Amino acid sequence: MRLLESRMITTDSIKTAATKIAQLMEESADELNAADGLLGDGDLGITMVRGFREIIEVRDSLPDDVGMALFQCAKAFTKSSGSSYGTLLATGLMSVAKKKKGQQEIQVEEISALLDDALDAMKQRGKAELGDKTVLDVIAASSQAAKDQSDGSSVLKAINDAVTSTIDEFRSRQSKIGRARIFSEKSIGLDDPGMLAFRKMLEALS
Amino acid sequence: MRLLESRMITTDSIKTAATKIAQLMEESADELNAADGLLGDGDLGITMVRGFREIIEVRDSLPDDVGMALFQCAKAFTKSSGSSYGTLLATGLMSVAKKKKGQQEIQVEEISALLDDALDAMKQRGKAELGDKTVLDVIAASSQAAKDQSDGSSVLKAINDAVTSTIDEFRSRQSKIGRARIFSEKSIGLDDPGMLAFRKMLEALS
Amino acid sequence: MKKILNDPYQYVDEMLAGLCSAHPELYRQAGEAGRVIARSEKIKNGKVGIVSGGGSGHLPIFTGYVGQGLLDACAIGDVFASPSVDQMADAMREANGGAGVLRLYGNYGGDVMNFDMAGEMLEMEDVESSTVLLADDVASASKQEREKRRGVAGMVYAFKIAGAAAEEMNNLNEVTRIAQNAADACHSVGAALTPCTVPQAGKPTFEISDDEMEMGMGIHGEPGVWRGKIKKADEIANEMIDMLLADMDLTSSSRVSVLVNSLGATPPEELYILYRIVKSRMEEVGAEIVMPLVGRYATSMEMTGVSFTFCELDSELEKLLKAPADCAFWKVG
Amino acid sequence: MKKILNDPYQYVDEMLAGLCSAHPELYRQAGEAGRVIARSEKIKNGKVGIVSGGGSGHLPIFTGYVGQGLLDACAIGDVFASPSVDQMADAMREANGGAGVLRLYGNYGGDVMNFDMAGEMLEMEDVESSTVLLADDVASASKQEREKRRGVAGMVYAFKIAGAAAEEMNNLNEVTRIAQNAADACHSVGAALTPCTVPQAGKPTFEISDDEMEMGMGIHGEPGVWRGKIKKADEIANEMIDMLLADMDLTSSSRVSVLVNSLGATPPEELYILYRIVKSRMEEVGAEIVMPLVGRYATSMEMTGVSFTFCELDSELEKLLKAPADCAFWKVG
Ligand SMILES: Nc1ncnc2c1ncn2[C@@H]1O[C@H](COP(=O)(O)OP(=O)(O)O)[C@@H](O)[C@H]1O
Ligand SMILES: Nc1ncnc2c1ncn2[C@@H]1O[C@H](COP(=O)(O)OP(=O)(O)O)[C@@H](O)[C@H]1O
Ligand SMILES: [Mg+2]
Ligand SMILES: [Mg+2]
Ligand SMILES: [Mg+2]
Ligand SMILES: [Mg+2]
Repeated sequence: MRLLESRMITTDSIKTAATKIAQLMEESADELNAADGLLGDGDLGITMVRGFREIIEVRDSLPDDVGMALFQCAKAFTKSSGSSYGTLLATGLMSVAKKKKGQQEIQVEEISALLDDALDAMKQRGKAELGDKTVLDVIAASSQAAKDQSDGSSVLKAINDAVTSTIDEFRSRQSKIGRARIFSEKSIGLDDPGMLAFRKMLEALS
Repeated sequence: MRLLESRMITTDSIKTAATKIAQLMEESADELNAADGLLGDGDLGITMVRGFREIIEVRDSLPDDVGMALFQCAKAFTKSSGSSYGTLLATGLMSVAKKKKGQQEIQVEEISALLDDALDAMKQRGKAELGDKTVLDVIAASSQAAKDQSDGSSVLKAINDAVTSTIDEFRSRQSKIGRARIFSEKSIGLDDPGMLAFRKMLEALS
Repeated sequence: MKKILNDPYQYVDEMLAGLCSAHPELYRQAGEAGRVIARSEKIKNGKVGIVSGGGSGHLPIFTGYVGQGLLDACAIGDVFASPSVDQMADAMREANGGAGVLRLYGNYGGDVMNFDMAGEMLEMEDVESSTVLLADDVASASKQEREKRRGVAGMVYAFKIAGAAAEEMNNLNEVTRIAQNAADACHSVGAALTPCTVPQAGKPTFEISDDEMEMGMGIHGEPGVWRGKIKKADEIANEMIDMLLADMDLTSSSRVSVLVNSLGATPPEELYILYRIVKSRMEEVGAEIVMPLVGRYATSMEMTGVSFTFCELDSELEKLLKAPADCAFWKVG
Repeated sequence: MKKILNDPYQYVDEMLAGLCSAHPELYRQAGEAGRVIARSEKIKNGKVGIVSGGGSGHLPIFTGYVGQGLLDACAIGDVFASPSVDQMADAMREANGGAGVLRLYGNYGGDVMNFDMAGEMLEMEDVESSTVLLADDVASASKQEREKRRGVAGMVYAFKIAGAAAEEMNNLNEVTRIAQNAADACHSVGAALTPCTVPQAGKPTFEISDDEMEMGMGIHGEPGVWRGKIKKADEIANEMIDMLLADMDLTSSSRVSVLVNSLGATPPEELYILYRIVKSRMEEVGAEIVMPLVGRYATSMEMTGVSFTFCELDSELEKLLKAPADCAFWKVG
């Protein structure tokens, strides 16, 4: 896998990653819809499928400027749906894009800081806090896990492990944001669908 | 009973009759509502009660002109309700009123012809025919029975008998007019509520 | 079919009180029992008066359409019941500006009897009057027996057109002729998915299962043409349009106003879905749609369902349809 | 809760197509996916644009209020779902007359995220913009946490007042200030008796038994204050009014517009029954009712229920509320 095997991320690795994630999302749509359906409106699978289809549309024309490439992806993702998750992901991508504009690569060492940037932007966008049992919590864990890593495959494994243990850790807690908030009690014992979708994306890259 | 014991009807006999009918209607409201409810909107008892209450309101000021007295009764009856039966009865009364305007008495011998007048007016008002299983059929029978009668109590008995046998005769037939028409099939075996209300009025006079 | 009410027997009187207190600049309660709604201002001298009347539960029909360029007064019965003769006579008195009164209402036995009788009473008071009946529901009788048809949403057009004709100070003969033309121009059909509840009865007007609809049903739940599984919107629209077109002789030079009307609960979203088909079928015929109306113009409280009315216009009717009108439920111009 | 539709996934697009084909002189479909409704005419140069947006299923809200003296454009999501960022950005582009754009919509998480993001996108295109959120549902959070409240029927007032301010060629700062004043002036509460059905879900949004109601419920079925036996109309009205008055500081010199709004199926008859109580309670307070609105202004398709909105007016707001406006669902002046 070219994305993180080596020590840097380029537009080429973004193209490959997008292709793999898009494929796994098509296969996982029902699973994610079902997870979202337990607490929300059951559209998370559709959101992911449509979002990545839009990215695939622009894939071949992504520029070498890795910042601009991510910016195009973010814009593509917002096209399809009005769901929170799509907008949040796009917000995260956009913040990274701004940081990396004009450059052709992202170093593995930068990942943790970039995830922190994304996290800040997403917090501001969604007005949620860490601990609310949302995708933010797995991104925070990812940033932590990526710290001091310098190798592509080890950083991916570290993030993967961190995400899985965060999901396990949050299972027994209550959701405090989004649609799930209305059914706050019901959310105990259930995984946050946004966290699951994040892990799915990592899974496609492993 | 002063109405038909003697050989003529005066405003005085109208007053007495109205009082008696009004009283029986109060007692029979539920019965008539129920009969109407089987095929229609179940308001016939209310219609009769309210209509005669209005007549009682004007009773003491009814003029000696028997035509004008009947006219006042007709007008009073239309005040209370919008139901078909009230309007039809008022129509019949009005046509008799017009004929007798300026006179102080109705002879028993005139009853049959006056009923025919009422019948014609009611046919025109309601656009129904004889045989449609409505109050018209008992009025036609009453007119027939009153023919060649010249004594107050015998004419009442003749009418009463004719009405009862008409009700019996029509029981197995279908309603062809009014709300009951919609449930035409269902009307077989049931008495027409308008016929029953007519007999109730006669009953009060017997 | 849940309702928000107090004493069911006060439903109509409370409704009228609320209507008049919300819009005192438009409506005035009149008549001995308050069961007449008249325009807030007295009728202009020499203007033909237009009255209507019928049961409650159909807002904006009938009461709501009292207003400038529309009705002058209206007699209101209990829910789905005829007003009394007296109330109708009072409405006619309110609408009497010395130039005669047109009685314009739906073809229902009780209403006809009572309005005829009210007309006779007013005749004794030297008020000239005429009658035009709406009998636009094509599902209620064949074209040959048109005069037996029920009056439904076509009333909206008749009120609007006759109201404008009276506002232009035409005489009673003219207003009557024009109103009759408007009534004759209207062809309607409805389909119901749920009943509604008459407050005093306290139970639904009819029963129908969760997956069924009834085509051609009347606005009080009178039997229709068929009852069966709910069809798709486009099928329902096409079937209703077929019935209406079969009853009319539209050509590529026809001009038609169409009313896509909710019976109450059906939301405008669904009316617009249906409107697509009306529009495309009219394009097929080549007829021109003029001033389409989409909304709740003639209802049965919280009944779910729709009706279509096609009103074929000549130049006189079209001009009057587009003339200004103003009431709490409908403003034109 | 029976619906007239075709493919549930086409519900919104068919509705929009019908809306624009019925009223081409008012509405125009725009945006890449047709999910933007703009006024038929391009925005006047130099006029501040007003956009709104939100889920479908609330007609006339949001889309219906595109029109003169109201909104310039609107982004439309699926039923009860937020429009996408792109659709919102497209709506803003339609509403851009070079003088900036006000985003005026309800306080729902997804909508806020998307509109904020759309605003940032337009910033990159050098379009200045601002946001005013409606957060008028007093049942959804305490007065101390007003910014957390849901936006409901108060939008009607905000659209009307901000639209009039923009029509008068005020600048973006002024329009934003006035819109914020209008939003702050609105206090709403609703009560629901039945749910409605989101087409794509195919089942009611919540369950409630035949003799129950829920006080304070949100327009998508969000939990309310209590659920229990249906009360009498006058009790319901009084309880809702109590909540609103407790949230406001009305005095005998206050001027208030009141909106007695049906959530969909509840007929105007019942709104007028409720209006009586609003009127008499305002008389008790001594506050003057200005331009009362009674009808279906903000709905949830075929949901049964009502909402009250009280909008306290200063002279600026009152003048703008009464200014002319024109759309398919509401004409003023
Ligand atoms: N305000 C928010 N802040 C952070 N994450 C959020 C927020 N709202 C939703 N999410 C995340 O998005 C997921 C739901 O996404 P999605 O199905 O797109 O939401 P919806 O359909 O309600 O708009 C949640 O599981 C959660 O992880
Ligand atoms: N058009 C008509 N012609 C003659 N009689 C009629 C007509 N319509 C109704 N009736 C009589 O009136 C009775 C029903 O009266 P009522 O309950 O007042 O009617 P509704 O409530 O339907 O207006 C019927 O049983 C029938 O005898
Ligand atoms: Mg979701
Ligand atoms: Mg969603
Ligand atoms: Mg009856
Ligand atoms: Mg009756």
